[in-house]
Amino acid sequence: MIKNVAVLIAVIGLVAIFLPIISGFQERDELNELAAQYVEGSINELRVPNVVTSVIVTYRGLDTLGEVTVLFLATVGVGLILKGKKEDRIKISASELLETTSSVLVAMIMVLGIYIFTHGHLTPGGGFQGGVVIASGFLLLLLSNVSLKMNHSIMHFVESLSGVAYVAIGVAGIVLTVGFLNPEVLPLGKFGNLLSAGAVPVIYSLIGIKVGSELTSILVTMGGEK
Amino acid sequence: MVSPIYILILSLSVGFLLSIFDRAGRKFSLTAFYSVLTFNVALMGDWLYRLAVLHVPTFVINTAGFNAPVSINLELGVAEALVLFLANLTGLMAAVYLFDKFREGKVSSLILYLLLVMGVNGLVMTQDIFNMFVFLEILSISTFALTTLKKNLKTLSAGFKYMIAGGVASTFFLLGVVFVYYFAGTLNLGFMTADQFSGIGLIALFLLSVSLFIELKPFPANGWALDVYQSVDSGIVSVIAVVNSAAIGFAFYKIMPLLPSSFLTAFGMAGIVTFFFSNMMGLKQENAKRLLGYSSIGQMGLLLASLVFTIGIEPAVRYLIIGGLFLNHLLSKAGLFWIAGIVKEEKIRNWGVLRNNKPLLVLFGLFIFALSGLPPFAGFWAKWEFVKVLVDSKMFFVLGTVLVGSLFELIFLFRWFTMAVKENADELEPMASPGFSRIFPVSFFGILAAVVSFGAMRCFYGSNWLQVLPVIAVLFITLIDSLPSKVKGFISLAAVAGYGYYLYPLLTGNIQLFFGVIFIAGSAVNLISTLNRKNQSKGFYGFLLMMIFSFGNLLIASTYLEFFLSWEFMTLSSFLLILRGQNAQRASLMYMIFSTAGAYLIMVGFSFAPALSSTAALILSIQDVNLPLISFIVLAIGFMIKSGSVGVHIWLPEAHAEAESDVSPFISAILLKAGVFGLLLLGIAYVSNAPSFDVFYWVGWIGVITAIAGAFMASFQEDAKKLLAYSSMSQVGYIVAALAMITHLGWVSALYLAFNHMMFKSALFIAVAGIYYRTRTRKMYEMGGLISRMPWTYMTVLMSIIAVSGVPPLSGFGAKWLIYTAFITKGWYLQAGVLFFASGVSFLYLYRLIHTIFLGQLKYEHQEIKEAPAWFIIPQYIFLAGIMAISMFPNLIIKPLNAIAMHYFDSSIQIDGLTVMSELGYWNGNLVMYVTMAVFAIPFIMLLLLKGKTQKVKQFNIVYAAERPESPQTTHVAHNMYAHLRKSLGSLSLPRVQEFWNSVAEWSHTLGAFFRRVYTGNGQTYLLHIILYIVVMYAVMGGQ
Amino acid sequence: MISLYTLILGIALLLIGIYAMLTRKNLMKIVIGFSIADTGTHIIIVSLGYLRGKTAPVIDAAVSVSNAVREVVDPVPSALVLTAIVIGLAVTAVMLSFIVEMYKKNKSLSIDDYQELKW
Amino acid sequence: MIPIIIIGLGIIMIAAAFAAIYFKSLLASIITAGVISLLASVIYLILGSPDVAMTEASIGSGLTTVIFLFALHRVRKGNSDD
Amino acid sequence: MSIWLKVLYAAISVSVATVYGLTLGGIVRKIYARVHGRFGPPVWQPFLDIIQTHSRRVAVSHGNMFLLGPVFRLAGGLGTYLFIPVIFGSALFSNFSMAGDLLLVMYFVFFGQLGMALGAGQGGHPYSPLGIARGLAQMSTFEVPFSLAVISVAIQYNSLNITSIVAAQQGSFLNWTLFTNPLAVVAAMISLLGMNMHSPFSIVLAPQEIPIGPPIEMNSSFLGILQTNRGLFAAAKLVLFMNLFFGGATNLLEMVAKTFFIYMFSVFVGAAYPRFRPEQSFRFFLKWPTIAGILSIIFIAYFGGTS
Repeated sequence: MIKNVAVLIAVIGLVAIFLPIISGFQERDELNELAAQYVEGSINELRVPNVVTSVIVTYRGLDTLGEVTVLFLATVGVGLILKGKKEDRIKISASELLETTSSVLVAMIMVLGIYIFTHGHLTPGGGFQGGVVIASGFLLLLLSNVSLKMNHSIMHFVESLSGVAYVAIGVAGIVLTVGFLNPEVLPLGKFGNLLSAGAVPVIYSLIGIKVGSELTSILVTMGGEK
Repeated sequence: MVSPIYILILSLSVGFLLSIFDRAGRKFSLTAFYSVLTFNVALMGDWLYRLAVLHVPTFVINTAGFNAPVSINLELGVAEALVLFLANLTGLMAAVYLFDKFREGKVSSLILYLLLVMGVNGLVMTQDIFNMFVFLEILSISTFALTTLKKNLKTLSAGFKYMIAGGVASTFFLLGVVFVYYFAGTLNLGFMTADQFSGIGLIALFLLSVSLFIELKPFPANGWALDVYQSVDSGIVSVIAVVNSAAIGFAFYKIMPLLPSSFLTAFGMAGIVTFFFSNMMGLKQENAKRLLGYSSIGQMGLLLASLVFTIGIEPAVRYLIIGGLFLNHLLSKAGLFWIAGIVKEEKIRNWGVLRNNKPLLVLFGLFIFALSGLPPFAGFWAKWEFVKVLVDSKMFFVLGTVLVGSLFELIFLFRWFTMAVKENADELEPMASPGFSRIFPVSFFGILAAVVSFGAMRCFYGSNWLQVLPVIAVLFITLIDSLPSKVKGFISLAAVAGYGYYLYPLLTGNIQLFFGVIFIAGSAVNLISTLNRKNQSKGFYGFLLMMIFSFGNLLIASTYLEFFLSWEFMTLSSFLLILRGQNAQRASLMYMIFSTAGAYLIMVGFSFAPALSSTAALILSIQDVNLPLISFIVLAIGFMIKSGSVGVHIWLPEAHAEAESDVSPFISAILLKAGVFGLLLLGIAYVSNAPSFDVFYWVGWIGVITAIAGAFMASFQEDAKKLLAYSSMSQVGYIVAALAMITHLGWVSALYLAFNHMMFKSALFIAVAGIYYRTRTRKMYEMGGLISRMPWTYMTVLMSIIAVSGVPPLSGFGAKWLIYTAFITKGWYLQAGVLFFASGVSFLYLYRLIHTIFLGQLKYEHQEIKEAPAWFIIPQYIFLAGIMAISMFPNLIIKPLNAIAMHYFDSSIQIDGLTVMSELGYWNGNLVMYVTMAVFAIPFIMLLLLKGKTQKVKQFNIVYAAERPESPQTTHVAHNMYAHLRKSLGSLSLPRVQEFWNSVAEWSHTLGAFFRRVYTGNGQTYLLHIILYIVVMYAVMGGQ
Repeated sequence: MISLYTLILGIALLLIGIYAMLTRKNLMKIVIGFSIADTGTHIIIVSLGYLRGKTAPVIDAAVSVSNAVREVVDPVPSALVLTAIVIGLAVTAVMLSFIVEMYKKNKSLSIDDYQELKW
Repeated sequence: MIPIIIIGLGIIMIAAAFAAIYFKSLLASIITAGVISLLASVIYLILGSPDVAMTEASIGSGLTTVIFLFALHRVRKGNSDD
Repeated sequence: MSIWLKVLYAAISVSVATVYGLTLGGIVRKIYARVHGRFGPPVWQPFLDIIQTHSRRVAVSHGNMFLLGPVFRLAGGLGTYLFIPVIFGSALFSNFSMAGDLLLVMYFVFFGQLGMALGAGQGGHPYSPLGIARGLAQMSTFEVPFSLAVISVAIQYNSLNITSIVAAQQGSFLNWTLFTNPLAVVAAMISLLGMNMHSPFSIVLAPQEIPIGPPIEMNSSFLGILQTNRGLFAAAKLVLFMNLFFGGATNLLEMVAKTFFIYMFSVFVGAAYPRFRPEQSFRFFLKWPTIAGILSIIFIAYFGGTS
């Protein structure tokens, strides 16, 4: 009873905290100075049409590196917490149809994923979204129990190398240009092209690969390791 | 100059690659792992050196080739470098500590650990609040996962609670971040100013700051943290408690400039509240790691409060306070958690097993002392300056809370320490000897704590080597501790002599010289009795020298801080000496608690005092200081605690009685005089600048009541040392009362009595030590008739009790004569009446002492007992010689004392030849002596001439109502000797003070037990606390 | 004023999520509550980045290069939310793995069965 | 028009949120929570954040739900073991 | 004055006082006996007792301290007496009062008591320490009103010098402390009852046929010395009281007259009241006489008294 009252007070209190924000909220009309700088910079300096991508990969690249790290930590952490055992594995009595179609489907999904992250600087979407798509492909494999062995060490290898490559490009930024994670280590190219915007697509692709492998790792660990 | 960004780069690359390395073998992954951690430490050490010593400007790292605020930038200034150096160092050491786990466990734990440390580095350096969020999450997730390094139900459920709390806190932090962005248009701290936030913008700041604050575990929204501390592996906990907290605390520090003062005050108060309640709840805690958890949380609260309340003061002092508290917490808490991991016993009661491993026990003590804010550790300096800041800014409520909280902390820490030193551990499984990887970090931090403290002291205060002599003494004796105790004893004697020789020219004032004789010469003579020690007595001489040197240093201390430093050294060393006694656990703890309470008051008193202009010794320069009234009051109470005044005396009998028998003389005869010295110091200040309120009038009454109360309690003791202890209390009551008169005669009598007391009480305690050495008992009723077996000791006791009682012709009468004359001249008539009563009562206990031990019937088991060893007899007779000398020639002492007192007052006595004359009367000690000798000789000769043949009879040959007594036990009147007096005094004889303090203790424990009930163990309730906490903080801050 | 509505929606979801965390006894439900609260937070963030009548910050047919600054919504909150979503997933995954292990040890999903540590 | 869509979506989402909390069946709760995320991605699209919408749809409603289901499966399986 | 002359005078003074004190003791026993309806011993019985005890051939001793006990006791009596000026203005009876003042005398009283207690303690008889315990406790309590009275007197005459206290009371009998500071005298006189250990405060000695308090083991010469002291000490106390409260004496006759009446006071009280139990007597001293003492101090110190 006391607890219910306390919960009520807590929730009402939270409402009281947020109420002034709602009542004082004004929809903005204009970009603030910083955002405007981003938009201008993305188009003119980095030649990246997708401003969000340029913010993610370049301007706030350190965040993204951190974010990848968080996901990596989650992978490792889940692995540490769950002692994977074979019997825990999810078994779905996959029909033959599913097995065959899934192989085809997976290939298509993979292609889609790769497309998404390579075009991250041009269109909405990018490394994360592409990575998830790839992971969902693996998920399908996992569920359909096709005989395709998901070799864990390869997974780790891909995961590690893509991460290291990401960091390496960042370091190249220090060595070759002015700062860590500067995309100008590669030529900026022409605005709107696939191979443009310096290292942005490369980084986003690496992110895509890394996120994909990490998410797959999590799925595999949660679903039951081989 | 390697950019600190490489810490992130290297950690990440190696982190990503570790699992691949691991395939090649654990050796490789471990090498890489430790290399990176070492690299971090080295890099930060290098940067710290550059920034702090070479004064290179703050290093800014812009990422992505753009300047802030467009891109994220990292900054490395002195503060960052310091925090990160220490955090990385702790990280490395904790990793070393966890070496076995890392070698055997999964590689995942290595990765998590490495990235955790990286997260800390990033969190501290980043200037971007969203980036902060990311690093916070890196930190949190790796920590969550690492809590399961030791996987069982407890760690899992604790980890889950931690995640729930952390998850919600970071959600709020994220909200805060975007709201800040919404209002400020930037995420970079360097580009925000406080005036960008007003109205609802403050809510953004509120969310940002309160969520970080929640992560810092404020009371009561911190149950999750306690569970984690209690259950999770010690190595990881040390990281959580120290490294994580440091990083998050630093993040909070970075956003502090944005916060309006009402927020800051609320946070500071919340910190204080946390500190207070955590420590109060710690009182009731029995589980070692949870206890450390309470302490950690408390320390973080204090650190936060110090961050807030030191805003605007001189930066150097601010860094000293914050840095000192932080360093102290970091080193000692990490060390203690590691030790807790090595000991493995959960209940602090079982920590006696630590005695198997002496070095570890020493380190344990070291950390406990450091954490309690004792010198020379960093916390001491920080606390001193912090108190000063609080006083200067008139935050008395905060001050009081901090001090009471500190006292609580000290109580549970020292209880724990005394348990480790004393508690019986025979039935427990002996502790396994820990491996090198576990011992090394603990030792390293122990040494670091000591070295850094010393360094800090030198740098900041520019110290005189004499001030650290007490510590040097301990170290020196530790080096030669394997020698036999006699050799060490002689070395110590030589050291004291040398110290005295060195000190002598520094004692320019008569008053210093006088106390120098009491402190140094008295100690030297008392030291002789310790030469009787047969066993190796490890540590004993170190602590003893520490204590003696700190006595001496009190005399020459030229600043408040030096005085207080020596005072605390004295407290610590005497505590350790008392603790050596066989059953001294409780006694020493009580001593420490009261002493510390007194020390806090002294600290506060000095903090109120105006700055000193002179560089002379404090005791000489204090007369030019205009102390405020509050200083007088708190200092008086502080010093009276040390001198065992009534009401705060309950430590005294226990400490005297339970200390080793050759330590008790030091405590009674010399240590109590330190309190007197303090009061005298205060008195001198009073003479020249008396405050409006007559403090010393009340001090005088307290002294008088102490005298009578002590005398009564002494009369009812069965334990010889307790009797002497209460007698000391009573005698010091006289001294205090006499001092409090602030008159010439009063001071002469006080000093006279102090000197006299030093001699006769030393002699008595050493005599009792000799008796205890032979009989192995302190219970007086178990003795009797020892006069025939120990005549030399009897003689000492006889002479001493005559000197105590004030019966002419010995020196005691001089004291009585002076004191009553002084009282009557002063006009304190009723006080004088009470003192008369006290001196009457003192006959009761004196007679009891001598009768029950030496007279009456000899016990069977003592029939063959020998005289006490010469080492006990020699100092007794040295003191007796002193007593006889000043009895025969009182001018030997009256004249110098007259001169001392004349420095402050006009003389009120005349010395005409051998006669001392006061306004009221006169006294010729010399003539009295001769007359007494004569009147003694006459009956004696008469008796010898008149009496018939003397027939010595057997023990039981007495006139006993037709019966012949069978055993000495039934015939010796000793037990409860003054039953009738106790009966007639009724309620007056009840131990009310004891009861009062017991109930204080009980109440604080009960309150602690009550408040800790908020920690129900239910993760959901903890979450509710967090939400309610946020709501309440909002209400508090909104209300202001 | 659509962003006001979504802001309110976000706050409502946040509160519902927290309410669930405070009242549901089932560990899984608590995590579900957390994830709802997370979603709410993300909606709040995106709402704050919305500019009246503006479009996505992607230069394509709908947005001219020269006038982009006046035509797009704030890209920063979007970028932040992207990060936040991934982090949210990571936290959820770790929480769930805790639950799995806790269940293994104690065979209960009720949070009331996990309070052996207290005081 | 757009405000009405948003209000409609909002009402559905809030209802779904309550449903997710109060459903007896964990499976239903998890699925409902996934639906909330899916609807949220629609909102993101409306608010001009297609990147976020994609991410929310794939991660929030997709992967998260799958992970929940995996965890639920493990717990269920453990349950049937007794 | 040469020191030897001084010693000679002192010896005379002591002899007179001893004889006087013993005689008083004899008178008291006579009075008690008469009050009880007996004939009682002759007045010179104390002298006989002393001779008798000293003439014992064997002295049973329990040790050196036992032997010294009576010595201490008598030394205490002697010392106390010797530091009191007996007759105002008389060189013969001024004793060694130049060595110290009233405080010295008060503390010298303890000398003998302590020594006696020690000697008796070594006797090994349980009754001795029992008696001593009672005696010391009683002493500590009756000292309270007495010391208050002394303080009051010291304030009144602004001196602790007995001679000057006596000097201040000269002139008229109205100058006596008895009249100028009656409360102090009341307090002191009640203490005197305890000091003399007469009934009702006689539990210390617990006299039956023979005393069975502290001196129980004392025999032969030891007892003889004690008995000698009893006379001397009684005289010393009476002289002190006379000096402090009853204007002192300017000649021997006055001294004898005054001290006799002071003594008779305690004797008659003792004869009239039954014996107190120890705790009763302790409580008694700490009640009324103490209050009287405190009042006298307040009266003198804060209201100036009448002098």
